[in-house]
Amino acid sequence: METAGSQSYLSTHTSSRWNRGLLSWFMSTDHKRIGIMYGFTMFSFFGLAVCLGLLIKLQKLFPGSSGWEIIPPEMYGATFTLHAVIMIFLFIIPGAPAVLGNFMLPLQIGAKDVAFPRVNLLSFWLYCFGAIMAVVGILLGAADTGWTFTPPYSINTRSISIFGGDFDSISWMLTAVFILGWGTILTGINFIVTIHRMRAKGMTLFRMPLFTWSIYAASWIQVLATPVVGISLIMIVLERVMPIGFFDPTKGGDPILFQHLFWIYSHPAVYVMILPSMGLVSEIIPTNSQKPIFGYKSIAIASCSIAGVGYLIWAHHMFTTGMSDTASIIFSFLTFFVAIPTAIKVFNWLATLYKASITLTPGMLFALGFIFNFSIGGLTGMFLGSLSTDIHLHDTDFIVAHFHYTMFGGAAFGLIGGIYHYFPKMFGKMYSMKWAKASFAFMFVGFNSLFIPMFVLGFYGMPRRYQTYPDMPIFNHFQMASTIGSWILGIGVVLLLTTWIRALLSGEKTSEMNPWNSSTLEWQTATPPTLYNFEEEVEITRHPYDYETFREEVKKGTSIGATNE
Amino acid sequence: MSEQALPIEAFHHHDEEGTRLGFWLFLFTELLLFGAFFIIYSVYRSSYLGDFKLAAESLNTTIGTVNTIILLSSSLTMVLSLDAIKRGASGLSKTFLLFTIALGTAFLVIKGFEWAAKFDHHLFLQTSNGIAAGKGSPLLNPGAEMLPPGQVLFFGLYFIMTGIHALHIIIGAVWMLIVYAWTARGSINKDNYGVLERCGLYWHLVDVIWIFLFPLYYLVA
Amino acid sequence: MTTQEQSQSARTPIIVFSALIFLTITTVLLSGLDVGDTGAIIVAMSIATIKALLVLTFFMHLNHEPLIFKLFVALAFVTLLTLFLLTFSDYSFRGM
Amino acid sequence: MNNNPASVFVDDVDFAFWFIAIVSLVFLIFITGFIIFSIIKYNKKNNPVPSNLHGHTGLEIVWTIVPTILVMLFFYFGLQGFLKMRNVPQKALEIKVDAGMWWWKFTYANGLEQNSAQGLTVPVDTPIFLPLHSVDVIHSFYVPAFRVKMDVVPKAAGQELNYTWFESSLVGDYDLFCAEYCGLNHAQMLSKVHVLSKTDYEAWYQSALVVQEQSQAESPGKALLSSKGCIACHSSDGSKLIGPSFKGLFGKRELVVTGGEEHEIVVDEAYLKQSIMEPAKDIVKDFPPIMPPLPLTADEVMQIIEHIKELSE
Ligand code: HEA
Ligand code: HEA
Ligand code: CUA
Ligand SMILES: [Cu+2]
Repeated sequence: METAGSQSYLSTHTSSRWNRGLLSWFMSTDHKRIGIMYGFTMFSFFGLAVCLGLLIKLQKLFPGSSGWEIIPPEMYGATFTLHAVIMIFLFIIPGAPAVLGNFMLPLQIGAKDVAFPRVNLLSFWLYCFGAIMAVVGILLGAADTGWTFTPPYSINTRSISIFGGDFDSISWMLTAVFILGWGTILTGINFIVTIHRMRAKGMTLFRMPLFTWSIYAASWIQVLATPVVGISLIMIVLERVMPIGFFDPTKGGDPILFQHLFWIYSHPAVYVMILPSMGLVSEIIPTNSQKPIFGYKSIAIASCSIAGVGYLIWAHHMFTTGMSDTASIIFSFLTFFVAIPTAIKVFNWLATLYKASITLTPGMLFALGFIFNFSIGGLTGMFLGSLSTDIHLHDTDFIVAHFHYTMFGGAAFGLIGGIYHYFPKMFGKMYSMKWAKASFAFMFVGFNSLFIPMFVLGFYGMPRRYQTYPDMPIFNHFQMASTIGSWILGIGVVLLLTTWIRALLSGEKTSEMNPWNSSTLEWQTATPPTLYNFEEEVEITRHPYDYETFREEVKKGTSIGATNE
Repeated sequence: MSEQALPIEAFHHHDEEGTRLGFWLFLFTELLLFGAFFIIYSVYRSSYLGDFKLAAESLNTTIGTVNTIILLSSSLTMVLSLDAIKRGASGLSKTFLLFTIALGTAFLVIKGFEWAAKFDHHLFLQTSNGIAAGKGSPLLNPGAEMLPPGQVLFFGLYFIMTGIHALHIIIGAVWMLIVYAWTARGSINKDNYGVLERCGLYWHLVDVIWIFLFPLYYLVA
Repeated sequence: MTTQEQSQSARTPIIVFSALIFLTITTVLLSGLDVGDTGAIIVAMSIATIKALLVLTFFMHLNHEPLIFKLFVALAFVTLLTLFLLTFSDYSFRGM
Repeated sequence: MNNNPASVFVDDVDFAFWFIAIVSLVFLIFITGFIIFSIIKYNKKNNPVPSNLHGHTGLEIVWTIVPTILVMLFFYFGLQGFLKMRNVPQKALEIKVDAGMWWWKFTYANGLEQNSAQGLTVPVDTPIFLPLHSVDVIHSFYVPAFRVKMDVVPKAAGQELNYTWFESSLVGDYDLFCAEYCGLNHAQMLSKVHVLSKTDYEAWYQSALVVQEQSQAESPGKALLSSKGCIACHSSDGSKLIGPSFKGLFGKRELVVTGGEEHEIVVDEAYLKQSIMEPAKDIVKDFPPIMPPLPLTADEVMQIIEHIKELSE
């Protein structure tokens, strides 16, 4: 038997009792295995939710008068609720931190694992448990509150049980989200402690790679914001089963208060989605430009200030709810301050490209696609932060387009790019470049043609969450364009998943340690990494993106670069 | 983390300070969880000031004060227990733990009587007569005598907040029993008292939350 | 730990405890005074805050912890305070 | 911008919108252009040796300050329109708006009531003040052409209602949507705003009241069905909407579900009464259990039952 020190995490990585088969995964406390397990479960759910998105778009092909129905009205609410709950709580919030954060964060800072490996495994179990509970719950009872759970609708409505009898699917869904919340809280705690306590020698805070910085900022949001929404959701459950009415006006409550509590979490949560993806972009771009990232410190600080300001602007989702005008004005004003650190990041990425030596790897394509899509998503956020325009655009397809641009075009593109970037390191296998690039082309074109028409629809007043809509040429034409876009995007998603599956099953084996010639620490260990990540204690002596020194080190043989240069 | 121990459990942590840091982070989530309740409480207090004051009058300040003192004392015994184990006096540490558990239980018992009295006066369930769970409209049971909504909210919040607080006390007490057993077994000792320390932190946080609950429900009437 | 430190650490909790009890009784007594509604809230909450600080500093040993612990605790409380203030930017100005 | 905007808010909102749009477009074009330029000019082939730039403080300052100034302009222009929307002119004409699942009701000063199908009729060039009241869940009053939107939030007793206002200077018919998800028929909760010239409006206002009073006198039950919004879900001609049709209902045998158990009943007065007051109790098979309880007096319930009886003769 090999010594444990040199074992690959793929051979065994678990307590001695469970070292075989699936259990060796489900009982493993190894951060790398946990990351990969998250990846598989998350992308399975993503596949399901993506199909629901396709169904929604098909339904929107037909205005009310056409008589065609893909999704009957009583199922439409449940469809977009399931779509959104999966996409948000099961896919994009755990997203990059759970998959790549788990896998790469300890590697990036030279640690052997996260601070609390068993808690990490517990997070994963909570995730699985909550996920199954949510999906089954919504499916069985067609819960239809939307992902915002707005009372009093969510208190009064009784879901229509598919199999007859009483089934309180909304309470199930709420409880499931509560459980999922604890999963992410524990992950957040784990990462914060790991970053503070387990950095290798010489790895000062400002020598940490930017992905680690972004995870750090996102983790704080998870720790400090999630409990607020958790308890609010539980209160809705209590209101459904007990005669209290914190948010029910017939019992003296104020439904707007729930919206405050909900967005106190859910607005910062959008930065949980986007920050790690921004971090991934900040890794991919310097690597494929072969030069230091421009303005390292300001990007790191911008990550933290986005997280900080992100706390202060939640009520920009509530300009039309009739909260006080003073609050509207304050929140609108503060909202714009989040654009500034974001702008700083965007311009720093662009400046990194200047006088670079660019290779268009699939990871790089997705990173550049991210910049484009996210700029559109973020800039349309400006229309929504501005008071009078938000009054018009609120709850229309404009919002729907805005958040798909930020979440799909932004966060998910970043995550996909990150997976392309780290795929060879994680699995020791290489995907087909041709397929990967084709998947980007279809996804990029499809995505934009799917959601650009929805901005126009929104401007012309098409409300969201409509199963059908009045028969008007402007609506019909743009819905049609958008639906056709969804098919192109669909092909892209299919290509994407098949590229990965093909690579896993029959991809070319590689043990090359640093295929993209990256200067950060995670590439300086075996492919795939061994059980303890690093065979020897590592010591960091330079800035993570100092490519000049890196090239010298490669020449001297103290660092490992790409072998096929 | 310099040791080259092979089984993966081996480097599961001797980093006491890191573990403590993580535990503090966990405590923050508890703090914000109750924070959400405090926000709800303040909002409704500001819009139903009169009702809140009336309702608060039915709570017994003496009982509240006694319970506060009990909880503070239990915090003291907890500190002393930790102090004792640090000095190697595990017998003394166990005694103080028992005191803490006893005080926690006393708190719960008193709270229980207080709750029971409130139930007897139907301060909570009065509004529920005949209303289907959560879906009701007052129109459906016009006969029922209704408390004004502000008072219903007050008691709703009172029961939920003190209820969740009590749940924390129960969890703390169970945890202390486990700690007691481990101390008896010797696995918590002079050199390894992290579990006791964290249990103490948790207990004190529950105390801190009560420090705010107490004036809000019993005093500012 | 030296012996002297030990005896000190056994004495501090009792002093702190006495202070806590004293503050509890004070706040109960003060609640009888008529200082208006906001006055009452301010008095009660200030005393509660002092008590909480005592527990945090001495019972929870924040005074012996490294700086980072104190920063974290401050961050958590500042966050909570911000949530309060911003929520009340709505509720204090309703119907104006 | 328009010579004759549909409402007084259109110019402000559209100005803010296009201002942000143009600034955004400039940035987007610059960003995209720069990316494409870099890919071509600085790709590995054309520029094999990368430079070693770490940062530039001057640039950092520029791209902190320029966006700050721009976003403050965004804020300012948005605020302008918003302040107008929130300040109702003194002499506005008040029309009460009620919303419920899934109907609108507009009540005028003289007691005239209009339902979703009839729509909200208003005079041109007159500020209209709309207090918004919901009987069940949150809805949202949205007239895209006017750039007007405000949630219709159910309020606890004693709390102030939400409100909005508008003034239209263009005669015509405009779509009115419910913009907040409110369940099954959210997408059907539509109505129209009819903007009439002042003289047309006066004429309509008088005659509509007469028509309403006549129909009320003829059949108070029927008028109630329309004013309480029942007809949004129950037809009177036998066609199936969300709920059972009233036609031929009285005396009919129905299969109902009570707490999961199916059983057959005959529709009589007691059953109808219960179905109106406690809609969740017995649900006719194959219909969704979604009817909200409505605030009706005992008299009103009797009038409705009378009308249902008439429809079954
Ligand atoms: C990943 C997710 C994500 C991200 C990152 C964002 C980012 C932002 N969002 Fe978005 N948002 C959502 C997800 C996200 N959002 C979701 C899910 C909803 C709807 C929820 C629901 O109702 O279901 C929503 C809704 C939403 C609303 C409420 C709309 C309504 O319902 O009425 C608002 C209002 O202000 C808003 C604003 C913003 C702003 C200002 C940003 C900013 O962070 C954007 C900052 C970025 C940029 C500004 C672009 C980059 C910068 C440049 C290119 C430089 C040049 C820039 C300038 C000169 C300004 N968002
Ligand atoms: C990360 C988050 C995320 C992602 C990735 C997506 C992805 C998609 N979403 Fe989603 N969406 C949300 C989050 C997300 N959504 C949220 C939060 C809401 C709000 C819900 C609410 O209001 O509560 C929402 C709501 C929402 C709506 C609004 C519903 C309404 O208001 O009525 C629509 C409508 O167009 C939509 C469409 C889509 C589409 C077409 C995709 C596309 O990405 C899907 C692309 C995939 C395909 C098109 C299918 C792939 C095809 C196959 C696997 C099979 C093979 C098929 C072919 C070859 C054609 N979504
Ligand atoms: Cu009413 Cu949507
Ligand atoms: Cu937001």
